[in-house]
Amino acid sequence: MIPIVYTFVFSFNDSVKSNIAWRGFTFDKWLNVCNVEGGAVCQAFGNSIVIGLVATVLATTLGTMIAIALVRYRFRARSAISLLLFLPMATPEVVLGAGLAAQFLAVGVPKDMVTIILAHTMFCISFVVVTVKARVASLDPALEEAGRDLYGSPSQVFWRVTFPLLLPGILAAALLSFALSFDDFIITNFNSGSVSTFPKYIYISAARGIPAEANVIASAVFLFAMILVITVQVSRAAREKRLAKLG
Amino acid sequence: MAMREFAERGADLELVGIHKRFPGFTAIEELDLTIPAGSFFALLGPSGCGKTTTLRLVAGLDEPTNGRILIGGTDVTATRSHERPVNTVFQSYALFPHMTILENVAFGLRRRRIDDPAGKAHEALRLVELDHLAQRRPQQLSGGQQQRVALARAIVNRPALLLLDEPLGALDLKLRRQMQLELKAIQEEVGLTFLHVTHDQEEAMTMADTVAVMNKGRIEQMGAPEELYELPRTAFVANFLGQSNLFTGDVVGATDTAIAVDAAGSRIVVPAARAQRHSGQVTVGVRPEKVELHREQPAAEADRNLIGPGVVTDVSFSGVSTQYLVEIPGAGRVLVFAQNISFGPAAAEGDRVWVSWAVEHGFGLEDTPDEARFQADASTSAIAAQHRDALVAELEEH
Amino acid sequence: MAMREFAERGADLELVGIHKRFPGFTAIEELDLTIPAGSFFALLGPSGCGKTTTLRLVAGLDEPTNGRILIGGTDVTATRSHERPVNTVFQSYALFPHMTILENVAFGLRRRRIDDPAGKAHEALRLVELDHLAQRRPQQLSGGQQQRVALARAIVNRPALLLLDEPLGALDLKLRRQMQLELKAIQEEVGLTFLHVTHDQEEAMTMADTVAVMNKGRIEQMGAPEELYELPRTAFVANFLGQSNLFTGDVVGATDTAIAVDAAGSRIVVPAARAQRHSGQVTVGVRPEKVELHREQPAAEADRNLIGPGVVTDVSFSGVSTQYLVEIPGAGRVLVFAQNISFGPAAAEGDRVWVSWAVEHGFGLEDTPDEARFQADASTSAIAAQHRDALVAELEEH
Amino acid sequence: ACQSGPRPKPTPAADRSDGDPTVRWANWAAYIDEDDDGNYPTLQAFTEATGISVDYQVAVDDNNTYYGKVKDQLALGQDIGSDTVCLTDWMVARWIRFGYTQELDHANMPNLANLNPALRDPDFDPGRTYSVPWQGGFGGICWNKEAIPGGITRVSDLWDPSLKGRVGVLSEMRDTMGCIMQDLGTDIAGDWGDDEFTAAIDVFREQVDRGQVRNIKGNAYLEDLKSGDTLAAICWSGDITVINAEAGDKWEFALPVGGGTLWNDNFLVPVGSPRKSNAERLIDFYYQPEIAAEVAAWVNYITPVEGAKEAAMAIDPELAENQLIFPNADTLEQAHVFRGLTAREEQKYQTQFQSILLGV
Amino acid sequence: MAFAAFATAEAQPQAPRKRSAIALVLLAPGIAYLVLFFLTPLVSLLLTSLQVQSEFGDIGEFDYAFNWQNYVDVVTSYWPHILRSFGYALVATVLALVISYPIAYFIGVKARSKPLLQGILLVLVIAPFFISFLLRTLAWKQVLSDESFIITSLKALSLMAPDAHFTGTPFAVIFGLTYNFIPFMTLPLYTTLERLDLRYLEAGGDLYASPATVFRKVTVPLSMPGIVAGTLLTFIPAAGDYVNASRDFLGGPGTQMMGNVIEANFLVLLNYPAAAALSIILMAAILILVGIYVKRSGTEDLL
Ligand SMILES: Nc1ncnc2c1ncn2[C@@H]1O[C@H](COP(=O)(O)OP(=O)(O)OP(=O)(O)O)[C@@H](O)[C@H]1O
Ligand SMILES: Nc1ncnc2c1ncn2[C@@H]1O[C@H](COP(=O)(O)OP(=O)(O)OP(=O)(O)O)[C@@H](O)[C@H]1O
Ligand SMILES: NCCCCNCCCN
Ligand SMILES: [Mg+2]
Ligand SMILES: [Mg+2]
Repeated sequence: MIPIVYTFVFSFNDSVKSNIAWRGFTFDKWLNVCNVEGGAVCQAFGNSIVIGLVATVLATTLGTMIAIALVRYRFRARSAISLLLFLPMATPEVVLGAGLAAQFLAVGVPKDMVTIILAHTMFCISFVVVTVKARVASLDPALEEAGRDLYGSPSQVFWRVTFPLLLPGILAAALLSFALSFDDFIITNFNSGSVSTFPKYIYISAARGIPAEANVIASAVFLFAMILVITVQVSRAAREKRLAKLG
Repeated sequence: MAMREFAERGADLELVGIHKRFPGFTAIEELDLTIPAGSFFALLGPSGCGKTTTLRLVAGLDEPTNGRILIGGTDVTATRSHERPVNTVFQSYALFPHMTILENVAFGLRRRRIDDPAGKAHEALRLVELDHLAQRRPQQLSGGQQQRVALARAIVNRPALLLLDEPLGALDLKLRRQMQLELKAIQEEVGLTFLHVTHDQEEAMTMADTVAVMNKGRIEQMGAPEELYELPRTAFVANFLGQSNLFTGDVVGATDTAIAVDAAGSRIVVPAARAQRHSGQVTVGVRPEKVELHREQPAAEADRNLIGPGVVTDVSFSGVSTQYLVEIPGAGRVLVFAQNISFGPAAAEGDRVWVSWAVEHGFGLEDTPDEARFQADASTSAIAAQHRDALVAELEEH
Repeated sequence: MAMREFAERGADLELVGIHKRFPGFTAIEELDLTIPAGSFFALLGPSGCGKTTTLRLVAGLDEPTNGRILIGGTDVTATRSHERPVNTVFQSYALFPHMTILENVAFGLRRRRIDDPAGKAHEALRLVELDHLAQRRPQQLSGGQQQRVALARAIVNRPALLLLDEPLGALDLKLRRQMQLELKAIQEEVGLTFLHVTHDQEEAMTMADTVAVMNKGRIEQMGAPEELYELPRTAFVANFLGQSNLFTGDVVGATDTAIAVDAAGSRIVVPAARAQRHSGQVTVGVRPEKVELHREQPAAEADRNLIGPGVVTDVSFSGVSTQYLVEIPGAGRVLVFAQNISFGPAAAEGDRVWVSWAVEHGFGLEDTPDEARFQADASTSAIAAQHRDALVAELEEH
Repeated sequence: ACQSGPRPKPTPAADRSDGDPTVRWANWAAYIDEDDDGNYPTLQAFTEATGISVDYQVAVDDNNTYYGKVKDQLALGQDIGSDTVCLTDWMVARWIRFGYTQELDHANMPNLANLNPALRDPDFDPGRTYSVPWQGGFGGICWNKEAIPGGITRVSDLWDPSLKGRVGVLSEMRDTMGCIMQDLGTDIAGDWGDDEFTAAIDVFREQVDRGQVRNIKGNAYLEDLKSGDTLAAICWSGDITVINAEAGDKWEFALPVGGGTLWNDNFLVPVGSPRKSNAERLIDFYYQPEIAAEVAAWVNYITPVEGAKEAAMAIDPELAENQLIFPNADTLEQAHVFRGLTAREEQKYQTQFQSILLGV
Repeated sequence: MAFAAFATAEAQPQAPRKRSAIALVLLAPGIAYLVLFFLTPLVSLLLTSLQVQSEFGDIGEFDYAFNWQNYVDVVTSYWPHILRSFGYALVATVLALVISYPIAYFIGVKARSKPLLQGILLVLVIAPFFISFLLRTLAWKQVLSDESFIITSLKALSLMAPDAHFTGTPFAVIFGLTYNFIPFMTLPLYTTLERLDLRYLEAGGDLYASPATVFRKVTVPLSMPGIVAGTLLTFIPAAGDYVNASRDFLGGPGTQMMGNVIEANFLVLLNYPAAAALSIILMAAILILVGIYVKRSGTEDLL
């Protein structure tokens, strides 16, 4: 908690360059986040968001498909595939980042947003598979059968029964992917070329003092996430209460 | 297509030479079965004997390895599940957790684009007395309520053939009896064909027109409930459908009307018409409620079998009747039920008693005596578990 | 301490003024109960009536809001669970999934450092016929097998007091009867005190020395099984323990030995000794197996109640007996059981019949008539569900 | 990481400066004039004068790590996100060898006439075809005046037990090793070899091993000084003025008795930059003596621009006397340039040096 | 929520399905992706690790070869880092486990009846996810720098030697690793503990086990899947981390880990074969350790 509070408090520091010593309270940093260094913080932040979103969509789609296949079908290469899925999780980020960087270099792919997205998607897939797999496995096949028994065609059964039931798992996987992507530094550092991301921005500016604007952004993300989670939490409690009353 | 309509009447179901093999395990050996339209057919059998498998084949959720399935005379073996005029009440209910009760019940109607699905769903819910819970979700209902929703969800489609997989298993006795009456009423009213799977023999016998007893993937015996109860053909049926006293011995005399069996010194006469085999070593039996207990040796009568004396080893009061266990040297244990019309037990533990029953109540089994052991525990479920292990091992080798 | 030893004999259990309130819901109203050492006590009641709660209090898994618990004369109200000489067979088995069957059974022995835990565990497993599965894990057993392991795990500790929470619920009829015999044998052999919770009335009646019927957190009636069955004091007991035909009317005549009730025109006589109330509006009843069916109007007899004529509306064959539902104008529906001693039904649907029973078999309830409705569905489980919702709401406000 | 053998040189990007009045400049921390609001006055002046807006990136912390970040793109001839970068001589030499820089058009840089003649023909870039000096400076020692009122005079003073765990050194091998070698009496500009280097490495390793040295960093060493984690360090001359201005007058810089290092950082235009002529205009702008003086007044580094001293006089005569900005011969005598290394030597000495950074 | 990610799939026996073309369609894109962007790089990393320096090449130029000597070289030069990485990661994992278990137990078991409290506590646990971990680490560095309030007061109270410091020490690096990975430990623990059936604990008590014995014999074994998942999710990234140990963050020259060595070789020394060889060693070592661990804890089906 301390670092979070620290980050939050220092987002109001009236600092000039590096944000180390407390120099007075100001709202300026919050009001003018994007005005320092030609908006470098905001641009990095924007990049991180875009990368996170695209990588999340890709990884969630691919991972969900794999998860369904793994649970629902039996095939020869099952254990090989399981290993292939476990390996990225067991591989330290430096190795992943360095390996992929070397590969892009060898093939002559320029490093930019695309390479970052490709890299992030890669390491998110495994996490998605694990998350969604648990959900698929706990999905009672009888429900789909009931759907078929009640005159649902295969596609109707998928969209009206299977998918809604998997949705919480898929959403959890997507959220996790986004969090992993958004906060990734090591792999990004190897594969980003000159594209800046929020963690990369912080890493680089760590060498010369992080501007308070970074604290502003981090605090804002934090507050946003907290408000979101708490709203969801409270509204769910309220809904349950309503339902309980109904009963 | 016809599917867009409610069934106006039930359809015949015909299973021809059905065989179902799972990798490493044969669940159904060879099944031939005809269920006439509009009848209430009960499939009875111990756990793991293949009841659910049979229903799944009929519903199109699994494919038979061999054999054909005809509904209303049409071969549906290759027809996919959602195109068969069949609905199932699943053993596990399988209610959609993400839909309200009403949406669950209306699901099938909507798939077939039937008019006013909500109205019809409400009507079906009223039938099972759950309309007031229409807006809840399945998780918010008790087990018994869920089961009734599952029933409503199937019935609302008025399928030509309704498959019920232990639809009342979760209900307490009281509610169970009530639902049985309602099911029966629905079936008779609409004239649908019901194929009802249960392991509750009393339920099967009170509800069905025809009962089939299944064992290890085969139908052991099939017929009207009374017929099956009165004249079981195998030890399995004799003991699965109610309880029986069985005696094994050689046929020592046979006339046109009766055979006499010597069971370790006791002579037991069985009507020839009620005995499946008339010579060699045979097993004969009688139901416990047909047996009378005597505190003094009664006079021998020609039309009664009398054995004893023996000792009462256990007396237990079960409300409606009292059950006596009599140990008779040679003949083994004999169970006697006596309806509690008067107070107090007719005999006490340790009493010396004789037992007798009218010859006309005896029956003779088809089994050869070495088959005639009913093994309670090494039942199909244990065997199935073993087979499943073998199957998993086999799969993993690939 | 004494815990290191096997109990040599059962211990008395005494509950004094027990009251258990969960936030927002009172599960046990006021419970006083003494179970003498060495007896087999059955607690019977509908779902949600507080049976499990009672056991949990005795086991020390929950604390009573008020009242004291004494085991073998010692007040254990403040003693922690693992220090009480009590073991429980949990309704949900609660077998440790990470241990083998053997380890599960030996767990309690090891905790108390009893000699040769494995040997004793094997012995207990042999008792429940599962020794061959000692090395499996709980997940690899069927429900019935798991239940037997749970039994073995408790019994092996020879606790002074054994609590059984529906220990046989998952077994099929056959196995259930067998386990009942074994449980009874174990209890008698070791002389332990058993507190057995069940909702199976037949089980309660056949096994227990004393049966208590619980309803909504109170004990409605308690006594020997026959006594309870023969002389239920409330409509709840009359209908929960078996079925009853109940008639309500005013007492129109009373002598020293009997009262006469006018039930919508039918005069029903009940022995005064068997009636709880002797004046005003009362409810009287008779068990269906005590009732006789007549196809022709029998001559009136002084010591028999006779009502009719009525019409048979349903006949159902249940194997051992046949059940007739007779609709008698004024008196309502009367249920009659007739043991199937001869073939074929004694009456058919639509037949005009009379019913009669010996005056000595009737009983009179304590309930005032407006209590005398047994509501099958608006039972405690529904009430409990409502209360739970209220509780959740209450919790969230804090 | 997989190319084998000598690689083909990448082709420079086409210049799109005309339609695109921007320029991106990657530079070290504390290396340009900056006001209290975080604005860069000379850059603002440049933009006013030329209409070219500048994206000033504080992206270089250390020559090696910066190179590590951009090398793959350079090898592919891609845009590294900067149109001009200031790097130290030896690193500039490597870029030129590998063809990672664009040839500069001197016609676009008339003010280059002001370039100090001594810097016109370095051996790695005769005639300044590919690079133009930005600032020069000294590597020396600095200390926290409050914590060490007596000050320090030589590199070995850093090894005083009272400073245990509070000493910082630079991750630039040439500065750190250069200072230590000179402390041991080696002429770093001369013809030294493995023995001399190893002797210095041994000293260095000992100090790291015994925990004397707290940290080894690039330009980020300033953060440690500011946070108080280090009290004395091997540092770069001008930086101390900058942090004194920023965080109170707490520190002091000196050339060590054994001798400091002398170096130049140079502008270059990376191959992938499409804005070479904008970069050239930027370079040219800073070759105006007044501008150079204004920068010098801030950063306190040695300016390569002739006439800046005179211009400085106009601003502040004291400035013109500052030996760190306008060193006289005596001062220059106390500092030396680290001799050039072959690729093999570079690899060998860097590996030894890094092994200490990595704590082997 | 994201924590479901760490839920371990319950082994639910499912009817095995026949092979199907659908499976192929579902698998193909994802697997192809992993082969392309994970497996191929891994193979080329392997090839790189065997390269030799070009005869007359400039810095950073190498030729393909089969030079396994690279492995010997890196192990000889960097064995302390290899040990240090695993040592730090191990200590951090154990610390994280010790800290996280009570937290997860409280949220998952004790707070079960209070959903709102449970939700809020969970949010606090995942809160760090929403502030960049670099910023958090830097914040620690600031908060615990020598001149910081905390350190100066510790020194004033003589709880810390006057010349001692925090940043740059192994303690600081392990502290950072532990702090940064606590959510990764807590969440999987929480997901298993949340589903822990309390009736097992009651059964333990009923069978004469004291609360401590119940914890040891029942709770811990039953939460094993969570423990394994949590320790893996902590240990693996911790062993490969280079941010905490970085000299710009909490580390110093004496605390550099394998990640830092790999980074230095890749980015500073331009010694790609050494970097690749180290990567392969790191990965292989982790796989072997994980394999042994998972085998011994009997949770293979987790993978
Ligand atoms: N997919 C399968 N693969 C292998 N064996 C199977 C499969 N499905 C079912 N079986 C086996 O087939 C046998 C019949 O199963 P089925 O489900 O039909 O039993 P059941 O009669 O419905 O039993 P219950 O009364 O317990 O529901 C069982 O032994 C079961 O183990
Ligand atoms: N922790 C609790 N908080 C609130 N109410 C509870 C709690 N535990 C039990 N109850 C309520 O107390 C009542 C008695 O529950 P109990 O478990 O004793 O029933 P039971 O007689 O064992 O029922 P069953 O036959 O279904 O097992 C129920 O209505 C139940 O909802
Ligand atoms: N703050 C600016 C520091 C510039 C240092 N340049 C690198 C010199 C390497 N010898
Ligand atoms: Mg079944
Ligand atoms: Mg209960």
